[in-house]
Amino acid sequence: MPNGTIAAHDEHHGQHHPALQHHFQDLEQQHEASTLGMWLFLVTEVMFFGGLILAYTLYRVWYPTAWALGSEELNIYLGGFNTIVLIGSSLTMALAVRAGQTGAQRATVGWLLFTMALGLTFLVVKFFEYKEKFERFHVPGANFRFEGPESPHVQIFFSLYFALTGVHALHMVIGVGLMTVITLMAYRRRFSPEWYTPLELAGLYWHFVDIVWIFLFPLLYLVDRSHHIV
Amino acid sequence: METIVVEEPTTYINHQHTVASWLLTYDHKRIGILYLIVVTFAFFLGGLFATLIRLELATPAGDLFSADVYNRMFTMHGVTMVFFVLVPAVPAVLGNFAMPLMIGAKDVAFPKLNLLSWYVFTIGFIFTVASMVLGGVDTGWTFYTPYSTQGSESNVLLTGIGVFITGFSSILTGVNFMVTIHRMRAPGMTWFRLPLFIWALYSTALVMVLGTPVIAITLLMLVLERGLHLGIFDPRLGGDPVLFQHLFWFYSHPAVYIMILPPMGVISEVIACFSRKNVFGYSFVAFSSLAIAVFGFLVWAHHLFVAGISPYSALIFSFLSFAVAIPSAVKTFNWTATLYEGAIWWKTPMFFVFGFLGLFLIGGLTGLFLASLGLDVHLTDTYFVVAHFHYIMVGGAIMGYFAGLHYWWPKMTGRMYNDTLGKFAALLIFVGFNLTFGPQFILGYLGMPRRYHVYPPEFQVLNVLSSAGASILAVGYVLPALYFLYSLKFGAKAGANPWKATGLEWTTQSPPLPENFRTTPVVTEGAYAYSKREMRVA
Amino acid sequence: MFSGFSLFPTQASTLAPEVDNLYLGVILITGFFAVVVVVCVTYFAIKYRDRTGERIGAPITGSVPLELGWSLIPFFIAIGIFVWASIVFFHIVRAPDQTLEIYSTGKRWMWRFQHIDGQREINELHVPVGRPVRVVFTSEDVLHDLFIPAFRVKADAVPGRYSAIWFEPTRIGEYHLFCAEYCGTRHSGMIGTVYVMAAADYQAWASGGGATEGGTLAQRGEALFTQLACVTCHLPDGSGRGPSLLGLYGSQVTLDSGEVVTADESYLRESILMSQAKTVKGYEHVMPTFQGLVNEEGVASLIEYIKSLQAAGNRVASAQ
Amino acid sequence: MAGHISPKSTYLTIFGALMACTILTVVAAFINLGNLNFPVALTIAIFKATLVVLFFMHIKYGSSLTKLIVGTAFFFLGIMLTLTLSDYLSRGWFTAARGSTSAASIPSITGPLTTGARPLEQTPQNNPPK
Repeated sequence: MPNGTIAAHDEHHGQHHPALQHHFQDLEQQHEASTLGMWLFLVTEVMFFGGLILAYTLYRVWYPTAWALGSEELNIYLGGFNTIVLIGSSLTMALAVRAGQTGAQRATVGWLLFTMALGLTFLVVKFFEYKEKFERFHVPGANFRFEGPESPHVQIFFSLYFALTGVHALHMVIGVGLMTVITLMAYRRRFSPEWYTPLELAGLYWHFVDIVWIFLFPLLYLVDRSHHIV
Repeated sequence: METIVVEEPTTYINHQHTVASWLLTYDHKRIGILYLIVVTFAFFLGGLFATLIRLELATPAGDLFSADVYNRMFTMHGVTMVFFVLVPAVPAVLGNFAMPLMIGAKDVAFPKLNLLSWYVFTIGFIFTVASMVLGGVDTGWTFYTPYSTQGSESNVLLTGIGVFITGFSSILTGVNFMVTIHRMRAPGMTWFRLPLFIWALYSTALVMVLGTPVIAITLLMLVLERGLHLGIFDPRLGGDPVLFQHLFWFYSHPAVYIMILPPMGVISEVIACFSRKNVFGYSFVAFSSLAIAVFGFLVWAHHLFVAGISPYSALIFSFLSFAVAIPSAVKTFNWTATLYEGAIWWKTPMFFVFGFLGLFLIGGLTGLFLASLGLDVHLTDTYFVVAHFHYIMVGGAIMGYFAGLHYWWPKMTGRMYNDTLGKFAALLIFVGFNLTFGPQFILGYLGMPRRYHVYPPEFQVLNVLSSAGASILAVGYVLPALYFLYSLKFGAKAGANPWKATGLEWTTQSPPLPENFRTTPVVTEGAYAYSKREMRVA
Repeated sequence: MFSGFSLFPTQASTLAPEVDNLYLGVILITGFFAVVVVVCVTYFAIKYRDRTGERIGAPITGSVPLELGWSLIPFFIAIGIFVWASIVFFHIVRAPDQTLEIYSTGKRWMWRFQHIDGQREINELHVPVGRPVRVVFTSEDVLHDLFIPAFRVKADAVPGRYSAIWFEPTRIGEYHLFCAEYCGTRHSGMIGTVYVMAAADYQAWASGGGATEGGTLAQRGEALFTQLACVTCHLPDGSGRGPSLLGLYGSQVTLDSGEVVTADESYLRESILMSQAKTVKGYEHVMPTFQGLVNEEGVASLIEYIKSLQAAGNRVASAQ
Repeated sequence: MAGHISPKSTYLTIFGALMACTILTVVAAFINLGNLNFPVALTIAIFKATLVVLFFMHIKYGSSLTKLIVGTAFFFLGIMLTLTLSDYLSRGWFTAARGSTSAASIPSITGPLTTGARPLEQTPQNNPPK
């Protein structure tokens, strides 16, 4: 190709931002690439949960009674509490990103710690919910017990309950781990209004995990509370 | 050639020498080579299984292996070839090496992620190989439930986890490529100046990003059901085994396009270069890649026509399957038209393209038989299907991979291989391939089911032909390995542009600099501007 | 070894010629395109060969009319094939009325068949020539697939529900029967033989020599119906705790969810084995599940018994 | 770096709306709406998710490419759900033809033993091995 080879961006950038990687032209390009990558990753997450949601939808259509019965066994107070906790953590996360944008370093660290605390609260509550399921033999497998009709179908409900909430909880654990790193970076003043990409990406991830729960709560806990099926 | 002692120029290969400099590299070119090594190993491993399968099937009785061993052979052949050869071959090896060069970037957008995805891929492969060493797996590469969750006594868990892990490599590569193509193009490299290989890679990356997570979650459910007795597909609880097939094929059918789209892109590159022409109907070829990627997601249940799905749903999927044939046909016609009034230079890569055209044509057209509902009932799960997908995935994808490997080998290594041997290998593969898989179409229509260890004696003639062809094919595949290795040491030095091709990757030295280009290139014209070349020369 | 060599399998059912015609038709259409492309590629490759590698091809970039032509023409041809193939498909999946029904169960690694008259066989299937036969089958363990190449029919056996194939044999003889869905170690041993017999021979075979021990399938079902005490709730006049089963088969049933379903074999099977799944409107959830108490053959006999409980006049009317 | 900075009040408003929706969805679940309970719950969840995506995740101020990507995700998720359900929901439509007769009740065994125009050949072909 007779393309001109003009040095578009080379040694004339006297001073590079320390976060700028060599293969990018400038921070703008680097930031755009990173956020685009994160959004694409979230697309894969949507499809990942989508497979489970498909199984959920199918069996809910097939076995409405079992779904109503299984859902009745879940603790609506704990589920509701966790919903509030998680939405709250989304708020604190958004505020952490905002603090990062405005360069308020102490506020960033504070909001991030708050977010982590809420995330851990969620996980602790989830742990007690799981514990209760084990004690009542609501865990699918040879020891599964369900007093009432449609025990096999209720077992499918609980299989999906554990798959959905388990994969979600795993995302929470990863999120808390991620947050630890980000908090440490914020604490070391690595972010500035010019560059806070990791903070923003962590925020996107956290909000996504929140969105998953926004769906899981009504899908699992609120199937038939008005008792029109059973 | 006279020997002039020149200082070796700095290249991505010789600027650092330690093993660590390879295993910890962020350079897309080196990562491409790393993939090449693992994929080649997997290819010969899968090929070994294939050879043993064909050896067993030379006689109707099961006299070479026990049924158990045979079942493990074809499963491991399928798993290795699909997940560790076909899916990564062109995108991860050639795409990684050539794509940033072709768009004028210094690297992919996320070099660390790129290395990570190679490690993830390799770890997944190690898991899978471990499961083979520990006795193998016998579910078929499709892992259909309930056999995989309840029936099989083989290492389903280990293999399932291996493939699950490998899926993340695909996801990361897909994300990386999409971002790179969006954000890292050189100044002036507009979408419609992109080489068609880039369009194909972009479409592939789209499929990887949208499809792979679904196989990941499906395999996770499978592993949880087998390991922890969750019951999502368990018919004893009222679960539906067909749901697994829906989820499995929602990825695995588009995965066929992960395998075939990048080789299609390679074909466009090579055919333009060795015809010295524009690809006929550039934008149609470009958009047909995207169309295939999107339509590819609408047709998965054509694998399920006899599996117990609703006949009305089958009707929808059959129609959509016919629709996806159109963009593939458009590509084939455009490639043929590209040859018209070209200046066709008969070099090895072009021979592989001729082979691709012939084999992909048969593979694509026999796909119409299987999309036809009335025929599929008889043909599905027979050797007709086996022949069809081998024509697409080996005749098409591997031929395209070899075309690309022969095309970019001088760029990757800086050395030329023996052209005569290369053409001979292409010919051997073409002949051996047709002899191996051609008879299987007839076998399939006669009703020989696939995955049969022993078979009725009236099928023997065609099976013997097939096995004979396989031995020719094996020679054809070993030959390039030999002359490639030979060329590394003894091959003639390739200049920057041995094929006199257009494209940014040919403007830099061979092998390229660690940072690809000394200065960022600026693009002023479309790909394949061969017709403007005379003016430049003059 | 060459004696059995042929390019086409025997045509032994009414469906076979239909499928074969479609096959030949698609071969002709696709063959035409294949020849066009191969001839063009070969011709161009030779005619425009440049041994130097120095020349430049003609500056042709494309042609929209050509593109439209070779997109739309194949598209319409594809639609043609689609319509033709779909018509054949519905002939394959939609059985005619008044078929001779045979129940079958796939189990690793054998096929068991039960005839209505009580005959049972393994890996062998006897059917009369010239009569539409419908095989209703399921699997006891993993996926299987009943495939009879000479009849051009095939369907997966899915545990937990019924599949069916139908065919009308046209040629007396012995044909292969294969399992076509991979099912484990001896998958390739899960094969059998279909014997197509003259109608009189079939009738003699079906009612022959003591093999019908235990009576016809419906009679066995009736015995099981009494033995499992189904009879205490499902009273014929509908006054029991369960609905009457008289004339149930093939009727529309309203469930307590308000959904209306057709009482076909799969519905009956599910109602026996997972009794709580679909309860008829107006009845309590009191029926126990019979999962584990009755095997697939028993279920088949119960279904056949329920089918025989049609109102007497009904049956005669539909037979005429 | 040109990121959009929303005022704190926006975030607090959105949080309030999300909380209100959470309460609404719980309340709605306890009211018997018949078959509408599920769609109502789903609608509220989609609304909440939209709020999070638009404001917390800044899509409202994002590039059209990002919007396209988010749209693509849900488009393909929709394809997966609808096309799969096209199978499950239409399975019940197809009921096989009815009627079963035993061999003993074959209406006529004296009629011509042919089907269509094809004469019967008595020579068995394609015999499997014995």
